[in-house]
Amino acid sequence: MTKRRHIPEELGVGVVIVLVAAIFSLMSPTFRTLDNANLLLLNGTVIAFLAMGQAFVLLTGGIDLSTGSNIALTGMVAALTMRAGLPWWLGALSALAVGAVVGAINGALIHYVKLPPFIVTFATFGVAASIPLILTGANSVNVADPLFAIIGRGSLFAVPMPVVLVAVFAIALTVLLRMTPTGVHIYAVGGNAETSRLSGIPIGRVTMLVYAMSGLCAGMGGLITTSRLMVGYPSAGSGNELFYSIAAAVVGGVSLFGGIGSLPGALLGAVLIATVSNGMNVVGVQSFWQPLVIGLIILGGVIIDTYRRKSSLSQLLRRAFRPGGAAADDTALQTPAAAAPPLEAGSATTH
Amino acid sequence: MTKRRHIPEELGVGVVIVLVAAIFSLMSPTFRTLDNANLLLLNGTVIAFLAMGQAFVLLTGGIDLSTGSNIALTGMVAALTMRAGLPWWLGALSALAVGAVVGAINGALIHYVKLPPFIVTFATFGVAASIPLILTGANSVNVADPLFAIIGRGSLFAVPMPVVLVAVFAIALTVLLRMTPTGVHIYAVGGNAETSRLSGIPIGRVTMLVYAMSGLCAGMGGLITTSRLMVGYPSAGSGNELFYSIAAAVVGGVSLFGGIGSLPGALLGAVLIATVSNGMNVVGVQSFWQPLVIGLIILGGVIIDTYRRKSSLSQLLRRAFRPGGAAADDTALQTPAAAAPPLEAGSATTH
Amino acid sequence: GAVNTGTAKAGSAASASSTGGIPKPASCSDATPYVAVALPNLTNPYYVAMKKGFEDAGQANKLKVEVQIANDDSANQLAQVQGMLQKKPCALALNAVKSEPGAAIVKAANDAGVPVFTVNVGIDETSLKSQGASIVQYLGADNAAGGKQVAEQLLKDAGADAKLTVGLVTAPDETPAVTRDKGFESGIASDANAKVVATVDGKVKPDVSLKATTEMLAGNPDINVIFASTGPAAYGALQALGSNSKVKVYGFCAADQPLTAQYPACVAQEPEVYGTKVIEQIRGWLNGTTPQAQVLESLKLFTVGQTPGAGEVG
Amino acid sequence: MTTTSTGTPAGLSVRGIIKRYSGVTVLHGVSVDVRPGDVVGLVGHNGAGKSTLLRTVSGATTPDGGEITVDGRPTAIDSPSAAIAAGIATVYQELALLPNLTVAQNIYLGEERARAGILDREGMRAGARRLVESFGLAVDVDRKLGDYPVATRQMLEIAVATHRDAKYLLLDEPTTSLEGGQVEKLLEMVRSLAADRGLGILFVDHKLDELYAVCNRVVALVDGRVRIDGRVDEISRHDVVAAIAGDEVADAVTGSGGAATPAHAGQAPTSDVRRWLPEKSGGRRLQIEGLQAPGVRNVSLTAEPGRVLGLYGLVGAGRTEVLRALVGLAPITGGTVLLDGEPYRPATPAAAQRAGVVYVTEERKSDGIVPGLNSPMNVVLPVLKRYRRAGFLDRSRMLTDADELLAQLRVRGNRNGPVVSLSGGNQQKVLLARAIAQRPRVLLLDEPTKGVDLGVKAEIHRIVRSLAHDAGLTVVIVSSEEDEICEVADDIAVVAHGHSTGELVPAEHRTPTALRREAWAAA
Ligand SMILES: Nc1ncnc2c1ncn2[C@@H]1O[C@H](COP(=O)(O)OP(=O)(O)OP(=O)(O)O)[C@@H](O)[C@H]1O
Ligand SMILES: Nc1ncnc2c1ncn2[C@@H]1O[C@H](COP(=O)(O)OP(=O)(O)OP(=O)(O)O)[C@@H](O)[C@H]1O
Ligand SMILES: [Mg+2]
Ligand SMILES: [Mg+2]
Repeated sequence: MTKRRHIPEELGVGVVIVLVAAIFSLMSPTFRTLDNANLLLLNGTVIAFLAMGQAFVLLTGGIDLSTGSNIALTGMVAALTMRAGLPWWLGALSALAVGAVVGAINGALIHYVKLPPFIVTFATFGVAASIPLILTGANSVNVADPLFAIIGRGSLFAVPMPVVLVAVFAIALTVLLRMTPTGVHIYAVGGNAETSRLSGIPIGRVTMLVYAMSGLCAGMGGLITTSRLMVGYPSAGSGNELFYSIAAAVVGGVSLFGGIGSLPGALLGAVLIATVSNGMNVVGVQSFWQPLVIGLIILGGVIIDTYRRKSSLSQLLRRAFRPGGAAADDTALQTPAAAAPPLEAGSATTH
Repeated sequence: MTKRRHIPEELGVGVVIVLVAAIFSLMSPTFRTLDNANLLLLNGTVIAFLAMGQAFVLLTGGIDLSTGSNIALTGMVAALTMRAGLPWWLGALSALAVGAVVGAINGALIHYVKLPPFIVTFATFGVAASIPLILTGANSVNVADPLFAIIGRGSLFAVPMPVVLVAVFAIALTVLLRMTPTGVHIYAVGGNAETSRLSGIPIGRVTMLVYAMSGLCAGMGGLITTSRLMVGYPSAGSGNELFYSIAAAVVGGVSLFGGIGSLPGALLGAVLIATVSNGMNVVGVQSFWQPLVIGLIILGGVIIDTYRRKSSLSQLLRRAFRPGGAAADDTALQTPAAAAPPLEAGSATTH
Repeated sequence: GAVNTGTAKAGSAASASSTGGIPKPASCSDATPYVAVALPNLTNPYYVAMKKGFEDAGQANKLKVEVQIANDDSANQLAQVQGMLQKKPCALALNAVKSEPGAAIVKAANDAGVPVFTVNVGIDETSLKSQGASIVQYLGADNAAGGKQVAEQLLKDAGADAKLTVGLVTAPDETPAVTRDKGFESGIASDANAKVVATVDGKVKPDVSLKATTEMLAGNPDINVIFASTGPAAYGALQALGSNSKVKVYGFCAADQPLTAQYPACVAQEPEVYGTKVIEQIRGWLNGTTPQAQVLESLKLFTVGQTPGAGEVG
Repeated sequence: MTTTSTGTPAGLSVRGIIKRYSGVTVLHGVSVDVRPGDVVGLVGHNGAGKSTLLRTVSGATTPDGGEITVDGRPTAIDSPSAAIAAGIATVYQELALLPNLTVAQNIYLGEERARAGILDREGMRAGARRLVESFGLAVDVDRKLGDYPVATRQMLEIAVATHRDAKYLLLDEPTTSLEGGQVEKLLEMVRSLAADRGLGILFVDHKLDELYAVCNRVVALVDGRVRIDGRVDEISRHDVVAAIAGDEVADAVTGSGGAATPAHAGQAPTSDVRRWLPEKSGGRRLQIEGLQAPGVRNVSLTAEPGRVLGLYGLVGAGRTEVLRALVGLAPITGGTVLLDGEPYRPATPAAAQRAGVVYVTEERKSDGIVPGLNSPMNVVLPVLKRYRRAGFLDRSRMLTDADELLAQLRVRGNRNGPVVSLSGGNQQKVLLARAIAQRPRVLLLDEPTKGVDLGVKAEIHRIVRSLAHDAGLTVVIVSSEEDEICEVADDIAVVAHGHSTGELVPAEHRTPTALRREAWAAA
């Protein structure tokens, strides 16, 4: 046990990513080019941002459904601000501010009015989807300031700017989560909100913070989408973004019940999803097959990861060859709820 | 306490429905016609079926994301079966069987392979969405047997057949949930899976059952959709159905954390959503505003309901006028997770 | 009896009188008759323009136009139309979400005795027949011709036997998009050196198209032409190309996008005009003319240097 | 008497606290004073309102009336942080640390040390290590709290509370599930905190021996009212017990003095749970040879029908693990178990249940109660089949039966509300009722009287003995209270470090001190 702890829990998803990437590489030589790696990451950045935000919320035991339509809202805010003649960085800042405010409103309603997160964020999802439509009559708004392109199309040492931004945010937020009291409080609230309250943790502030953070991340998603297309349009983020972001976090080991998981895990989950999407388009998988393939790969990935967590490889093999051994009868014992990943999953998150 | 228990918990949503309906009636004379009432219920039936299935799953602490695309799959199965020359009732039965099997697979993966429900049903969501596309090359399939229309277009004593079907299912499933050992087991598994196991409850079977039930309900949704349109088409159920079904259950007091809620509650939640959708269309709310309006009405409804549960009206008023009174300090104390509705919710479920 | 199987042909609505086989609801004689309009979505600028056409023409033609948006869901569209039928419209203008499921919507309107004018998305003939439903008119772009038109322009630009390696950014589950693809493919069939090597789903959304295009190009570096079968796809595909990319984008026009060397030609529909024309057809019918069963609008070709104007989109 | 500079008496003064839950008054104006250096014992029957009183003082819940004065200043305690800020630290009855965090993180929860916003992890780890060492706990502060057994968590919780810079300490049944040595260490710690550091301590406990050993005042709470409040040297134990449980129990518990005497206490309510058992019940002989399971290395035991086997051992000895393996909750990895001579190796609790082996868990919260269900439903959960008629539940019969059983175990509070709203001791009784309702032949009890009040505890002991002696069941009881083991068990075996030879403790060693020596020797 003590020895196992030094292997980071995120490794499992990492292995799955390598596996999937290897298969795609075999199928297509272009897949394994550096350019494609950059592209893969670039196309994964929006999901990655959302997944980071979602991870914060999930860690406290909540959920944020508003994150997809917040992309449209914030992107539109940026485009409108610039159309009003303000410089690009002010446009970007106001988008981020709006994103964070939407999140903070979510958090406030959830904590102070004691409503289920699902309902609150479902409502803000609707509101955030409507506002851009109402403001522009469903029209797109061209970005006026060409410098705004730096966010989505720029690059730093040949690395696409959105990827750089994800990295910067990932580091900052991981530090926040692992090295500050607030980070501990987030895990504590997700572990047991009542206990946290009794320990004097300001759970209201923590709740507001995580949702605001998720809103901020959605704002980054909105900026990247808008900057890559150089147009703010009201249906941005209305596709699979929301689901994929939650799935990425869960694939990366974040429990939907709170208290367990890590940011690098969620990020790796996002990379897995990006790899699969990219790989399928690069290899040329028929679009009808894509939902099926992505579903199965994610399922397979989680199965591999689950077994890796539960047992060492040798145990796995032994089990596989033991006659009539029920798959996982005894390993399940320690799981508090059938749905939560095994307890140990959390161990990497807290030090 | 003892007296309060005789007021069913579902009343709150009922009151909200009446309120919303009253407002729409004032705004539009067509809204208050009997024909429109029938139409409202008719258009709410698919969400109602999904919400019932979802309620089963949520009660055990799970979630079923596959329910929307299962509509497309089952509807397509029905259409294809009939195209193959089989009579309409065989088409219907095979659709239901496929729906239930998809659910059972979900349940089996969740219980026996110990995967998070979110991931498993996300994967089957993809698979169930792909299969109809692949089978038909994204084409729609006309229903060959005209008698099939009875499911979606028929009526019984002037009540639309789908509404009758919802009523029949609602009664049967409520009986199952309240009056049989299985029903108690479902609540127990959601309340505390470990304890349930210790008490000898076959949690594997319970898990399979609830997902199969959700699949069956999705099958009913698929049949109604297909029969109303008389065509099986691969994008059926890909709209708001999934979200609305979960929202309906949650609005109706079903906790996302399991163990708390009731079927009539989920049904009323579905009726609320149907009322709002229908009302907005009949009154002619601009489509841009619709997500916003539905979000706010649901939010408002849940706020009213939450306060009704927490305190009598007089307490509510007192609290409103008490200077600087923090909304609800200790009422939240006993709730295991911040998101769950207050405790008393449990009492309605157990008698 | 108690059970109605829902299969019976509904008796024509009592209030409807008929002129030339087309039912005419009583509400048509109102001062400003109510016309119900059902559109699939507003995420595509195409329908935003069409909606404007309907609404403005409604004012001009003294018709009370109400537009409802189905959010790309056929079942939802049926529900919306049934809701509007409650208000006894004089006519229904329908741009169905999907071709076959649209037949049930037509059927619902038929049963209520309301005439149906379809626009842009045709209703599948077999579906109509099997449900015993009928429409008054179809008005819309000639999608197949549009695709072919682009192909011809492409061959004109590149030469009749140029080596063309084409990638499609399309929406395989949208009938009009598939029709355009077929038109395009038949157009380039004359060039033996042209072939389609990849097809990706842009979901009629610019961001999805952007991603899908980048990945298609990564997988097929030899692609030199992209055919984008919808406006949003064209926009996303264009953004996916670097400024020094050799790839050229042809297709259906992205809104407000000037045509350049990299984006040499596109064809545009005029959805706003379609909306206006449908209303005018209805007004004409009310005034006594018999509507044609099919009105096919040709597409407008744009080439380098031009910019599609307001309301001219793919 | 100590006074503050303003002349008002220093101390925590609770005046006229009223608390209602959905219209039912739980506390009817309770007043208690805790002065610095005082240890005030708070006793009362299950559901008397002790925990509720503590929760109002700790800010966990807001009272409906009354006021709290801290060192002469009226203090509004409207949240836990307000109480912490006022210098009040609390150990709650239900375990309240977070299993998903490390021990060190738990210790500093809510008052993390940080430098420039960044956690001082090394500092906290060192502090945490010092703290656990001072309590003599062999705990790795970097491991998840969830990895440690209940008793360790209980000790940690106390450690955490004392470590906070508090002036007042509220302890709600801190000694449950601690073994004798640890109890003594804790009591010593309490004494020293009061005497040396001048803390005022409010100490809830059902065990009068412990209270009288450490308190200088005792307050008895009965049905939400203070019945007795005075100095320990002025109030006899008999008075306290009589106030709480009635004179008969008082005579039985305190009359004869020697704990080893199997006093047939609590004659008054002649509850007879035997009628719940099948006609010809009878137990089964349980022979365990070299048992191996997670946390169990080599345990051999024999439990006979008609007898109560007590398992004694130090905390973490692996007793819980033995029981969990026997009931199919943990895999048996080695050794043999015979049930009436037949090999027995349950794969699931359901299989164990079919074999008549039933287990009462030590951890109420995690695998004991189903919080949202009401008490009768919690009881009948494993036996629903019995109430099935044509596929449907005969609810009325089921609920009457369950309610009757609960009444016999004297469960107080609203039985029709969710079981979590019952007091801790009453929840424990619900679990016991569930076990009895299953008509066991072998009954495995893990700390069955944890948090149960002294009146009912005697009653439970009587029931357990009667189940074995009169109904012939095989009963295995794990308890960390030497008194309890000595009183209720016919035979006693010791488990240490996952080992047990199955040798019975000789009769002359059946006293608390001798037992403890025995366990230490084995360890
Ligand atoms: N959240 C709640 N809702 C309703 N009733 C409650 C709630 N919490 C406590 N009660 C009731 O208040 C009464 C007092 O409970 P409390 O927990 O204070 O008792 P206690 O003296 O600590 O008992 P024990 O010795 O068993 O711990 C009980 O009848 C209990 O059922
Ligand atoms: N699932 C497990 N796998 C391996 N070891 C475990 C497991 N659960 C507990 N242990 C270890 O087994 C030992 C026995 O713990 P436990 O506290 O349950 O014993 P106990 O004698 O019942 O003590 P208590 O007085 O708390 O009842 C401890 O060292 C604990 O860390
Ligand atoms: Mg208590
Ligand atoms: Mg133990």
